[in-house]
Amino acid sequence: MTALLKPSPLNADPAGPTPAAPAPAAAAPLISAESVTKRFADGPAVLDGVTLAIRRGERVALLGANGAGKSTLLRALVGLIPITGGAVEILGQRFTRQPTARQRATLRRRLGFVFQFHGLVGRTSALSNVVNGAMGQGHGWRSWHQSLAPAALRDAALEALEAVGLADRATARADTLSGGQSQRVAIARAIVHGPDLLFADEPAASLDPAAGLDIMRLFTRLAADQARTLVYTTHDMRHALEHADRIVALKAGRVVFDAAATDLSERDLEPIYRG
Amino acid sequence: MTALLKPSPLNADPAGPTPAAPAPAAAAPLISAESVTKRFADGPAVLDGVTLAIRRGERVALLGANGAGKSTLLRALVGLIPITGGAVEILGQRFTRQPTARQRATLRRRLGFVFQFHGLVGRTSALSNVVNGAMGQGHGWRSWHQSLAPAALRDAALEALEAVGLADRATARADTLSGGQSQRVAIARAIVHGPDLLFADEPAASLDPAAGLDIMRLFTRLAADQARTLVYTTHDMRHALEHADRIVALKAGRVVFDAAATDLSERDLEPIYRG
Amino acid sequence: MADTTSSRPPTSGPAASRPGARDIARWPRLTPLRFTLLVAAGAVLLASIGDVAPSADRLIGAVPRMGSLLERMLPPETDPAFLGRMGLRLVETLQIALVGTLFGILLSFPLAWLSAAGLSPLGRLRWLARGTVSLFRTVPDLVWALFFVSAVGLGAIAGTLTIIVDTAGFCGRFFAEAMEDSDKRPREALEAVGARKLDILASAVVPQCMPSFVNTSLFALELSVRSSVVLGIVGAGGIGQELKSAFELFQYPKASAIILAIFVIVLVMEQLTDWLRRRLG
Amino acid sequence: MADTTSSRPPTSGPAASRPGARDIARWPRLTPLRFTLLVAAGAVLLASIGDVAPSADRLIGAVPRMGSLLERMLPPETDPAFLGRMGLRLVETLQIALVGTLFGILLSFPLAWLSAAGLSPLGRLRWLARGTVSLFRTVPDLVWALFFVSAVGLGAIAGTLTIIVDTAGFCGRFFAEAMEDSDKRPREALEAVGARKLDILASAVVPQCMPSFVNTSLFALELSVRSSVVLGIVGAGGIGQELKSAFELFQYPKASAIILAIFVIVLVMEQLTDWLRRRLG
Amino acid sequence: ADAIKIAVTDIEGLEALQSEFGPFEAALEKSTGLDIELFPVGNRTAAVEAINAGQVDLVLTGPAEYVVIKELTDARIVVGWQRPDYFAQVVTLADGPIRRVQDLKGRAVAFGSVGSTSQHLGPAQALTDLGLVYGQDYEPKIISRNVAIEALIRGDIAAIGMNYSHLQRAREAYPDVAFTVVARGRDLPNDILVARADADPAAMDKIRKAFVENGKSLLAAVLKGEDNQKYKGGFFLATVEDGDYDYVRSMYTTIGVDGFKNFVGN
Ligand SMILES: Nc1ncnc2c1ncn2[C@@H]1O[C@H](COP(=O)(O)OP(=O)(O)OP(=O)(O)O)[C@@H](O)[C@H]1O
Ligand SMILES: Nc1ncnc2c1ncn2[C@@H]1O[C@H](COP(=O)(O)OP(=O)(O)OP(=O)(O)O)[C@@H](O)[C@H]1O
Ligand SMILES: [Mg+2]
Ligand SMILES: [Mg+2]
Repeated sequence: MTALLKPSPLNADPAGPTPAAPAPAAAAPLISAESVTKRFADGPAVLDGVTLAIRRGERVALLGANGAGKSTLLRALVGLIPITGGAVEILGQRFTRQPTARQRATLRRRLGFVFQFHGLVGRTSALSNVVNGAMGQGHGWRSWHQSLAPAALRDAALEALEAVGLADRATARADTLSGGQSQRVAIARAIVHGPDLLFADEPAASLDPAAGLDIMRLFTRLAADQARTLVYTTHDMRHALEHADRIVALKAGRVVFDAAATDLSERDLEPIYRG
Repeated sequence: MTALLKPSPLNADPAGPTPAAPAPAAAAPLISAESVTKRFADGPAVLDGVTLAIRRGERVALLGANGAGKSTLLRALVGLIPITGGAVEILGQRFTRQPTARQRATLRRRLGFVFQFHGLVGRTSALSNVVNGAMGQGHGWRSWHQSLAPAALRDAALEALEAVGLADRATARADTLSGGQSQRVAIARAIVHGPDLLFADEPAASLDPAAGLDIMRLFTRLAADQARTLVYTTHDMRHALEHADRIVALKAGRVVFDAAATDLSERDLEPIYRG
Repeated sequence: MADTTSSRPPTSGPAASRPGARDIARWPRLTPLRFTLLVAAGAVLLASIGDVAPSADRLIGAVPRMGSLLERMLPPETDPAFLGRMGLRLVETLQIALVGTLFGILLSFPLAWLSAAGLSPLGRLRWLARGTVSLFRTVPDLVWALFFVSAVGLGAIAGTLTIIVDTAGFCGRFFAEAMEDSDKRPREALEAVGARKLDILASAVVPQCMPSFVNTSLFALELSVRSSVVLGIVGAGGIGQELKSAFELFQYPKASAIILAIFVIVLVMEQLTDWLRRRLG
Repeated sequence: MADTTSSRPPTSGPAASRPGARDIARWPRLTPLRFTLLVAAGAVLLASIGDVAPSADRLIGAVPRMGSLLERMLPPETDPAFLGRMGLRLVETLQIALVGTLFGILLSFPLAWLSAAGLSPLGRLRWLARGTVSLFRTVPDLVWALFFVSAVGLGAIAGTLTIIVDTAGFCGRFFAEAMEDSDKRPREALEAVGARKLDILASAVVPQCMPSFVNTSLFALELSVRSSVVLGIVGAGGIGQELKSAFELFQYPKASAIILAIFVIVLVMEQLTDWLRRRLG
Repeated sequence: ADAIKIAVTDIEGLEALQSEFGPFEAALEKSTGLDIELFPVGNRTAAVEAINAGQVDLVLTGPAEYVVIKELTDARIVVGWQRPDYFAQVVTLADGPIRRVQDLKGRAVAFGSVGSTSQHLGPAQALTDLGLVYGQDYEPKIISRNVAIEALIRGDIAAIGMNYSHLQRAREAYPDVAFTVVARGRDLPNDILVARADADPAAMDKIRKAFVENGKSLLAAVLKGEDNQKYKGGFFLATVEDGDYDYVRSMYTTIGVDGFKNFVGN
């Protein structure tokens, strides 16, 4: 599980936007959302004026009841769904409705995203799914399938699978994996290219307690040793309290809580889930 | 949330196999598995001689690391996948490889099942999905869609959605629901017909803490007031320790732990997840 | 939610006690426009059915007449010389169909991608690709045959080209449909890490669509073999021409022998489709 | 897992340090049998291509000849009397196609269900349903037309019946494929609570397959409109007959006008398909 | 009484019907006093089956089809439909290598449609009459007329069998191509209106009478469309006999088809 803590070989391009050393301190936040609003069709506002600033190297836990808008917020921040109002600046790219194609390409190169429903390609192997995670890195067709991948990428993928403890199921078809195994493949896919920013939507939901803790520790090391920024949602208080720097809570699409994690207790978070 | 604790109107048929009062005590167990073995194709044994007996009215929490075989065991017990060895007797139906069509029909009428990946029909409404849960109850085409359902069934479905706290999203298309909302629909679908036996595969995985607790309480009431039997898997220690009567743990397809939940602590369970 | 029905008069029945039960429409709301459209569509359909659908009593009493036709077709011709020639034609046809379908599939794959909603790199211009595929289908075989014969002359090559166009017109549409209908979640997951459209196609869409591609492709091959006209019109012979002549010269037993042979081929291809699809899971 | 490579000699390169990296085959293992089959298939294909595929130099120099052909077809005939008659034939054709396709779809739906692997209530006997669908396709239109003509006489009814059979042969296969390829998880979820096969079909399969059904059905309708032979064979007129006689009499401008009209209809149907599929999401 | 059903198979007649269905049908109804229904049928096999199954009363068809119908069912001639200049030709390019029929030896000759009188049987017979043996001296190919002309221009085939009006049409469609005729058959027997054996004799008589007596006005109805001028100068003949078609029977023998015994069910 150590290799991922070195700068990924796939990401070592010196001209690239990922200097191994932390960026000049106190720079502009890595992500800032300004009164972001989102409604689907003519439904109610799912995000309702969300304002947020996340700095490089932070680990932010995003809490909220079911349906509070966590997944929607993560999607909106990276431009996977167009926002209805407000503006987002992320990894230096600023957009209002949706990022332009160029902005998308630039920002997503540096991004990892773990989806709540995993979003694995069922008919290919776990390893191929992980290899696919490096698609933004300019490998072209060589990131389509594990059998096409250059050795370095394959190794990185295997390494990522090892990091999530699933190297022994690398060749299994993704749709034969158990819930937790599938979740791990999704995580491995999101970290294989050493992203600067990792969005993870309930990355530990299907994991057993030990595996969940491993993932939290992995996240911590990514943040500490390499100033990678982490934003994850979770319903596990302990994962938020013990492994995040900051806790942001949503309630019905509004930010109702934004504080450092230290010195908070479960009690302080309970109101988030109350009627 | 109270109505579900009465015998479901859909299940009140006096000739039916569900007397409201508990069955004669100390009868044969409701579920008994005898050295059940399962391997997929020529892979390793995923279940490896699982022997188990569950009595009427018990709440059993099934624990185990990711990939231990929990989901496979639940599927095998109801005959959704053929078992490779051993025998199962469930709700009075005994089978070795797979139940016969007749056995299936008899046992599944009395069954509810929450799947780990929910298994909702994405293009129909949450309510229709719940209505579908009553398909084994002889409604014929009237359980195909909410618009066809008889009033009693529709009401039962709405009631089930209320019980899981999702009545306000009843008409939303299932594929627009959030992770936790989708999970709740799956639970509502499994309880709408008042099953004698409820299998739930990580029913609280995507739920927020308050909702998870609600579901656990719902389960407890189902078991206590109506002698419904509950078997659920979970990765949440507290859900197992505080809300189950008995804890069974699997490790690499074998039962490694089978004890009453009282007087156990998290510490006792930790070895389950260790290498 | 709890209050939405509070201002309404109380209603009886089991649903009345639970607010919300009455709020959920059983059917989509019937606006005047929808109603008008529905009635209009119904009227057109009924009128058409009245005009052209068979009435029950005409169908009764038809059975013996159909039986006599069948009698004249059976037993199929078994003259060895004829069977030999037929076998030869079948092999010829299969060869041309195989090559034509293969190239047709290769051509329709990019066309399908370019015309698939949500996947096409062309954006709004994807209708250009769709239009091309539609044009391939609309222009009759005979016209394609004219073009190709005047381009490359009579014979198998013109037949192959015609089959290529036919296949592209068919597969282009069904491939696109399969691509569009593929699960959106893996696509989104790859999009999120900066995959290009082509990457998403190759990694998230194609693996999912393989069973459907197999089905469509083997159907296209079957179609090419069955297509009784194409090869005949360009003078490339083929089993279709043989079948047509048999009919025009009223040699029904020969015709039924040919149909049987094609049926066997179709069944074999069905088995192949089944087997391939099972392998792909 | 950690030990699987320990007995092998150490290899250099970045993968060597991580056991397992070398264990993962890049490609499926090449058994002798597979190799032989692969080589054989390749040889057959190459031979066929050599026989029938067009060579590049034959295609060059063909362009001017094709241009002259196009010139003869353009501009399309615009004589109002002709256009009026064509419009009439088009409406006729559309009517018959509509009814025939509708009944064909109604017929193919149960056939598709009965023949879909994993969904059919017939179990192993599902090949009977599949065989029926294949037979519908294999028996040529002409033969169906002969049957129906001798059963119900010449005219629109025989045409409708032929289109019904055509549609069933086509939709029966593609509906079955869509059903088979639908997501297995909702199916399993309903199976677990005792749903019968028909319930699973209605609730878990059909909603998922709707977009695909729409596509296939509207394609079948398009096919029925385009099909240039069926209606003519049974004396039901139709635009196909009109097109055929235009060609036989070398009235190319008329033919191109008809083709254009059909193309417009096809495009409209494409739009309709698109719209319906978008509405279904 | 039920309507009298008439199937029309011949392509030129068919086009006439399609463009001018109404006037002709009305004229026929008027002069016979019968209820008439016309079906333009694009395929001769279907027409034969229709009359065989008793589903139509009359078929307006060409000589080749008549011979088949006659052999299968005991159909009766009602009236001949004479078409002026109805003969088969073997057409080639005026500036091509074919100058005489003998030049066709060893070459490919295209025929438009299997079993068609003027496109297959007629031209093949013409060549036979001039000393070329079908299938031996030249290679017969069945290729649709449209395609065949393209192939002729390219030089893939040496000649095409077609009838006189086809050639006129082709000349219109290909104004820059010079066609020439190297062989011409004798005038073909007439198109013919045949009745199935058990058709109502009274009605058949009426129809025959109408064609003979009101031939001019019926023809005028057909000729209403400017496209149908090819029928100009035609006559309806009540004197046609089965023997007139022996020439066609010999044509079938020429292309190697000896009767239609199979068809009758043994
Ligand atoms: N495509 C959509 N169309 C309509 N409504 C949607 C759509 N996607 C999400 N929603 C609604 O938006 C709300 C927020 O959804 P979201 O998935 O962001 O919740 P969440 O906070 O992630 O919840 P969970 O903890 O259950 O995952 C929910 O009520 C959901 O039903
Ligand atoms: N269809 C299948 N084919 C092959 N292997 C399978 C299949 N289904 C499950 N497995 C394997 O069987 C093992 C047990 O899977 P199962 O889903 O039962 O685990 P689980 O205990 O439910 O884990 P989790 O907590 O992650 O849900 C896993 O290693 C999984 O990869
Ligand atoms: Mg979520
Ligand atoms: Mg599981």
